Amino acid sequence: MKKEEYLDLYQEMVVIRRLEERAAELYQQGKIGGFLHLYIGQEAVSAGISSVRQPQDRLITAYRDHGWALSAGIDAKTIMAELLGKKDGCSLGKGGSMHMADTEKNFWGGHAIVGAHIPIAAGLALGDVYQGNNDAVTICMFGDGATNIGFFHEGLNLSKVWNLPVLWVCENNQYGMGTAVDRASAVSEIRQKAEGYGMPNERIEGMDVMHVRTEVDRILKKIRKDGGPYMLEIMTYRYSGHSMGDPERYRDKEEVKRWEEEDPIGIFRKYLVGNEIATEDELDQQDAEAENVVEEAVAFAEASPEPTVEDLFEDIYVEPTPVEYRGYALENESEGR
Amino acid sequence: MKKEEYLDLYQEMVVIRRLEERAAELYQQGKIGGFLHLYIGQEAVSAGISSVRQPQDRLITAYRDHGWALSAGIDAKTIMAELLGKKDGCSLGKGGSMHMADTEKNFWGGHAIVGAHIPIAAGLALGDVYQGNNDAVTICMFGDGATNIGFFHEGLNLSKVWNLPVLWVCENNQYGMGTAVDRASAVSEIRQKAEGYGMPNERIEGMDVMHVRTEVDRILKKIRKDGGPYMLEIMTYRYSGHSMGDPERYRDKEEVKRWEEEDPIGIFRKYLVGNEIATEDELDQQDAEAENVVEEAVAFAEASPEPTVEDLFEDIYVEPTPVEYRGYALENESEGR
Amino acid sequence: MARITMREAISKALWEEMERDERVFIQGEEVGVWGGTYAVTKGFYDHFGKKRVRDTPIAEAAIVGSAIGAALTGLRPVAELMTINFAFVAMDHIVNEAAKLHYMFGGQFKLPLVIRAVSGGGRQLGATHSQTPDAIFAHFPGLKVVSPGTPADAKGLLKAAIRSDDPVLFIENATLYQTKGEVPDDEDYLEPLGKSKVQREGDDVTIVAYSKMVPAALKAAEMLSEDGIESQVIDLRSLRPLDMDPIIDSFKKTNRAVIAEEGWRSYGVGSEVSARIYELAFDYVDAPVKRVAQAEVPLPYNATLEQMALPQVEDIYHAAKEVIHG
Amino acid sequence: MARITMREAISKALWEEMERDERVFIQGEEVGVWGGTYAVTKGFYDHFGKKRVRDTPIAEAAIVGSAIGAALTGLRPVAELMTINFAFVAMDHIVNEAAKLHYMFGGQFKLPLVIRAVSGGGRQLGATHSQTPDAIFAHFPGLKVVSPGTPADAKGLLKAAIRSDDPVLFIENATLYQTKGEVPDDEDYLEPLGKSKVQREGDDVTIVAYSKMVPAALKAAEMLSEDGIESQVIDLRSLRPLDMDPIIDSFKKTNRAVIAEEGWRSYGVGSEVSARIYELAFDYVDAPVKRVAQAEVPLPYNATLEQMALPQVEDIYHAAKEVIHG
Ligand SMILES: Cc1ncc(C[n+]2csc(CCOP(=O)(O)OP(=O)(O)O)c2C)c(N)n1
Ligand SMILES: Cc1ncc(C[n+]2csc(CCOP(=O)(O)OP(=O)(O)O)c2C)c(N)n1
Ligand SMILES: [Mg+2]
Ligand SMILES: [Mg+2]
Repeated sequence: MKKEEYLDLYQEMVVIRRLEERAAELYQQGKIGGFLHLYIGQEAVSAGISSVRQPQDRLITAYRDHGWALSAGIDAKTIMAELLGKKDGCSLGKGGSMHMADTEKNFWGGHAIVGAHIPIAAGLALGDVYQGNNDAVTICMFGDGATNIGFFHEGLNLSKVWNLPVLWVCENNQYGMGTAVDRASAVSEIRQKAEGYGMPNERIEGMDVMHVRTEVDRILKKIRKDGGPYMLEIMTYRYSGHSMGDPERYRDKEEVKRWEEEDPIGIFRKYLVGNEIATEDELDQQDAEAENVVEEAVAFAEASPEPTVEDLFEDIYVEPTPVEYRGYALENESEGR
Repeated sequence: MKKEEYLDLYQEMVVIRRLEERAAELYQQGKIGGFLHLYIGQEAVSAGISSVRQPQDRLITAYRDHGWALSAGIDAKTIMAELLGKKDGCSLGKGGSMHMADTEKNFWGGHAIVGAHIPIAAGLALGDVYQGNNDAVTICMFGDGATNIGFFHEGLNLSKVWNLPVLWVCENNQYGMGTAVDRASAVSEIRQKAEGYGMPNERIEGMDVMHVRTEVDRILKKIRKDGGPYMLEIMTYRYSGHSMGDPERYRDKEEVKRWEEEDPIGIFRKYLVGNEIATEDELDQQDAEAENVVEEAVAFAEASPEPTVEDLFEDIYVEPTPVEYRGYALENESEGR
Repeated sequence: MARITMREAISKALWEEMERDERVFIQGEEVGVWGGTYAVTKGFYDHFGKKRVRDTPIAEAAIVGSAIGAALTGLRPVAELMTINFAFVAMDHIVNEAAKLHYMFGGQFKLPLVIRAVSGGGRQLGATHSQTPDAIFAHFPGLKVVSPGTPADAKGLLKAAIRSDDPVLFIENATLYQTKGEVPDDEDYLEPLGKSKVQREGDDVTIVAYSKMVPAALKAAEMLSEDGIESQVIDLRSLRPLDMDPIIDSFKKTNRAVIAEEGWRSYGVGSEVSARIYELAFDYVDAPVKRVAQAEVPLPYNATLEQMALPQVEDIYHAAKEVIHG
Repeated sequence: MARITMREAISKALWEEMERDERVFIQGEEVGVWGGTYAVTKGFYDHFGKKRVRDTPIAEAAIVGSAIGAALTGLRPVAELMTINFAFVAMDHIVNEAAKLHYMFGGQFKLPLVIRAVSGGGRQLGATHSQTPDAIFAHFPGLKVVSPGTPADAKGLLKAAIRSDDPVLFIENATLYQTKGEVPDDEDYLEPLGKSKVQREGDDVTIVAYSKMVPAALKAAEMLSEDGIESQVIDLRSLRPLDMDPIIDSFKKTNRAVIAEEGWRSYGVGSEVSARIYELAFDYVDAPVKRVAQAEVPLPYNATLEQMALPQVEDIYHAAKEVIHG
C-alpha cells in the first residue's frame, strides 16, 4: 500500500466512528428514529475487507451496516441523510439505518431480518456464475447470532452444493443482542459450523485492520482461483449496546473495557506510527478531516428535503401499477380535507 | 431375546411389508387416495429401533410412517382404517397415510411438512426434561432430504444448546424424492452435519434388523446415561417410488435390484434360520399369520363407517368454539336443500 | 383495581399464571437475562429461574416448534416472538402445525400454547419491522387470534389464553404498552376468548376497532361527541373466532359503521367485518360501511411518510362523519 | 390457436420464455431430472440443461431467497414451490424480502422474479397439503399475485409475469392442470397483469371467481341459464392488484353478486371483493352479496368430508338463485 492508501484507510475507520458517535447524538435529539445499531468497535472488519474487495465483488450485510456503507464507498452525506430520513439518503429516506445500499458500488444492503440475506447472497453469487462473471466473489456478512437461524443452514448448504463463490463471513462480536454465543450456539467456534457443509473455514482476529486485510485478501484470491464457498469467522466486539437503549445487563463493564484497550483505531494508529508510515501529527490531521467529513454530512443531511407524499407511493413496483389504496386521509385529499 | 420375540419381530416386518403391498393395491383400486409413501425396504429400521425403544421414549417421524405406526404397536386394523379414511382410523380418517399417531403409544406422528417435526421433537424432549422424566429419550426420525431444510438446523442446534435427550435419526434412503443425496446435500455422509453442532454422531447400516437393534440399544443407553442429543445416520433404501406414480427417472432398475438382494426380511430370515432360532416352516407360518393380520385389517377397514358431517366440525379446537363458517351448502342445509 | 400500563398488565398476567401453574413457562429471544426487549418479562428470570424463563437462539421456527412439542407433553408454553414480523419465519409452525395438529390427528393432540407477538408500526422501524399483518393469521381455522385494546383486556385475555387448551396467537401492539387503564387485581380475572366487547355506548354510528385502533376510536368518538354524534365503539378483541353479535346489535341501532384497523386494507380485518355486516344486517344498512386502514405501501422509515401512511384518529373521525352525512 | 391443457399452456409459456431470453431459468424441488412433480417441466432438463433447470435441496427459503439474489443481478428466475403450502416455509422471503426490497431501498433494487406455486385441495392430501391460502399473500403491497382460471390466461399471464420487472407470485391449481381450452400459439401472446376479465356475459347476476372457481362458475352459469338466469362471470385473474372495474360495470347492470373462492371465507378473497362492491356500487345493490367458500376446517383426508368442505358448482348455483330470489 502507498502511504496515501494507509491514511485513507485510517481516515475511513475514524469517519465510521465519528459518524456513528454523531448519529447517537442525533438519535438522542430525536432527529434519528427507529433502531440504530452502532458498529463502533468493529471498524477494522469493514475497513479491512473493503480494502481488498474488488469492484466486481458483491457485498451484502445485516442491519449493522453504517460501517459497511462507508467502507463500500457511499458518501457520508447520503448515509447521514438516510439516517435522518431525508430525500438525499441513499435509500431516499425510506430505508433508514438498517437499509443502506448502493447497487452501483455493488453493495446490496443492509437487511433487517436476521439471516434472511444469507440465501439472497447465494443468489447473488449464482447470478455471477450464471452470467460468466468468473472473477467475482460475493461477500456475505452476518453476526454470530444469525448462524442459528434456518436461513443460514439453507444458504450455506446451497452454496456448497452449487459450488458458488461466496465468502461467508461471521462477524463474531460475541453477542446476539444480549445472548452470548454459547447460550445460543451449539458450538463456540462459529467456523465449526462450516464442517457440517464440508466447507473450508477458519477463524481470525478482527481488531487489527492490517491483519483482516491480509487474511481476507489471501482467502479472496483462493476463492477466485478454486471457486466455491469459504467460511470465515472474524472475532470482534461491539462497544455500544445492541441498539440504542440497551440496558446491557448481559455483560459487565470490565469486559467492555478490556476490549476497548484493543481498540481497532488505536491499534492501527500504533501500527502506522510504529512502522513510521505516518506521524502522530499526520494522523491527527486525518482525525480532523474525519470530523469535517462528518460535520459536512450532518449539515448536508439537515438541509436535505423531506420526501413528499408522492415519494410515499413511488417505487412500490417497477412497472406502473395502480396503488391499491392510499389510506383514508390521502384518498380523500382531493375532496379538500 | 426369547424365541417368541424373534418371531414377533420377524412377523412385524412382514406385516409392514404386506400391509403396504395391500395398500398399494387398494390405492390402485381408488380406495386409498392422496399420497401413499411406502416404507418397503426400510422395515429393519422401524422394527429394529422400536424393539429397543422404551415406553417412556417418545417417537416422531415424517410422512413415510406406516412402518413406524405398526412398529409402535398401533393395530394394523386402525392403520388400514386410517388409510381408507374411515372413522376407526387412528386419526379418525382425517389424517390419512401421512398422519398416523397414537399418543398412548407415545407415537407422535406422522408429519407431512418436511422437517417441521424436528423442532417439535426438541420440544417433546424439553417437556420430559422439564417434568423430570429423566429416563426418557425422544427418538426423531427424518429423511436425508430433510436435513437440508432450516428446521433441521434450528432443531439440532437447540437440542445441543439445551442439552435435550434426543436421538436424531436420519433414515438415509439415498434420495429425497428424485434427488440423490449428493445433489442436495453439501456432505455425502449426513452424520457429518452433526459436527457443526458438536454433537456425537455415527453412521450405521440399516438393512439388518439385529444390527440396527444392537446399535440403537447401545446409543439409547448412552443418552440415558449421559444426557444430551446424539445423531445417528442409518443407511437404507426404499424399493418403491417416492409415492405412488413416481416415474423413477432418477435411478436405474439395476440399483434397485442390487438393494433388493439385501432385503431386510430376507436377511433376518437367513439370520434366524442360520442361527437355528427358527425353522423355515416356522417362518412360513409367521408369513401366513402376517397375511391374516393384513387381511383382517382390510376387512375391518372396509367395514368401518365413514366419518360424518358432525366429524367434519369436530376437533377444530379442544374447547367449545363456534365454527366460523360451515361452507355454503352445509350452512344452508337446515334450509332444506 | 389498579391503574397500570398495558405492559404491566401483560407482565402481571404472565407472572400470575406462572405462579399459579408450574407447567407455564416462557421462551423466546431475550425474554430472560435482558428482561424482554419491551421489558415485559423484566424480573422474571431472577424470580422464576432459567428453567422457566428460557432465552432462545434466534430461530423462530424452533421457538414455536419446540413450544408445540412441549405443549404436546402437557406443558403450557408461552412462546414470544420479538415482533410479529418474525412470525413469517415461523409461519409453517403457526399455521400448518399449531393450527392443525389437533384436528388432523383426530383430536389426540392437545396444544395448550400461547404465541405472543408484537405488532404495529409507527416507530420508524422500516418496512420489514413495522407490519400489522394480524389478519392473515386469522385466516386459518384451528388457531385463535386475540389482540387486546385495553390494559384490562390484555390481562384478562392473556390469562384466558394461557389457560386455554387451544393454540392462541396473542398479538400486542408496541405503541400501546404505555397506555394506562384500570385493571382488576383478581388473579382469576379472565376475559373470554372470542368475544367482542362494547367499549363505548352510542346510537349514531358503530365504530369497530381492535388493538391500537381502540383508543384511537375512543378519541375519535370524543371528537364526534363534541359535534353531537354519539358513537358505539366495539373492540373485536379476537380476530378468530370473530364475534359479530355486538357489532350487529349496535348496527341495527345505528345503521352506519366505520371499521378501523392499523394494517393494510386489502384482505384485512375491515374486509371481513364489512362483508359480514352486509351479510348479517343488510336490511339495516343506511350508508356504505367505511374502512379506515393503512396506505398500501411497505411502511417507510421517514417519520412523516410513515405517519401519512398510518391510520389516524382524524381518519376515523372523518370517516364517521361521512357515513353519517354522506 | 390450439386446444391444450392448462398444464401444457404453463409448460409452453415457460419453454417459450426460456427460449426467448437466456436470463430466464427455473429452480425448485424436482423441476429437473424428475420433470416437475406435476410434469409441468417435463423435458426441460434435457433440452435446457442443468444450468437453467436447477434442482434444489428441500429448502424453500433458499429456493426463493436465492432466486431473489439472482434476480437482483439481472437474471429472471422462475422459482417453483412444489405447493403453496410450502410457501409458509419461505414466507419471510416472499412477503418481507421480495415484496419490499424495491421500495425499501428507494427503487434501487429490481426483482424480475416469478414464484410459481400450486394451490388447492380436493386430492385427499390432508390439512397441511390442501390449502388455498392465496388471499394472505395478496395482503402485501409490493407483491403481485396472479392466478389463472383458463389455459389461455395461464399462458398469457405467466409469460407476462416472467417479462415483468416486479416480483409475481403465480398460483396454479393442481386440479385444473387437465382442463382444456383454446390457447393462442403466438409466442408474444401476453395477458396484462392486474386485470380482471369477463369470461361470460349475462345481465341477471354477477359471479366473481378466480382459478378453479372459474370453470365451476361457468358450469353454474350454464345450470342457471337453463333456469332462465343469465350470469356474467368475471375472473379476477389477479388478487393484487385487484381490478374491480369489470365487476362494478357488471354489478351496475345486475345489482347482484356471488363471489366464489376455493379457500376459507374468513379474511379471504370474497371478503375483499364484497367489501369493495359495497364501497364502489352501494347505490346499485339489490340483494346482499353472497360468498361461496370452503368450510372453515383444516381440510380432512377422508374424501367425502373433504368434498363436503370444498365449495361446489351447486353452491354457486344456489347462491346465485338466492341473491336473485332472496
Ligand atoms: C428473524 C429475526 N429475529 C429476530 C430479530 C431481532 N434481532 C435483531 S438483531 C438480533 C441479534 C442478532 O445478533 P447477531 O447476528 O450476532 O448480530 P449483531 O447484532 O451482533 O451484529 C435480533 C435477535 C430479527 N431482526 N430477525
Ligand atoms: C417443506 C416441504 N417441502 C417439500 C415437500 C415435498 N416433499 C415431500 S417428501 C419430499 C422428499 C423428502 O425426502 P427425505 O427427507 O429424504 O425422505 P424420504 O421421502 O426419502 O423418506 C419432498 C420434497 C414437503 N412435504 N415439505
Ligand atoms: Mg453478534
Ligand atoms: Mg430420503
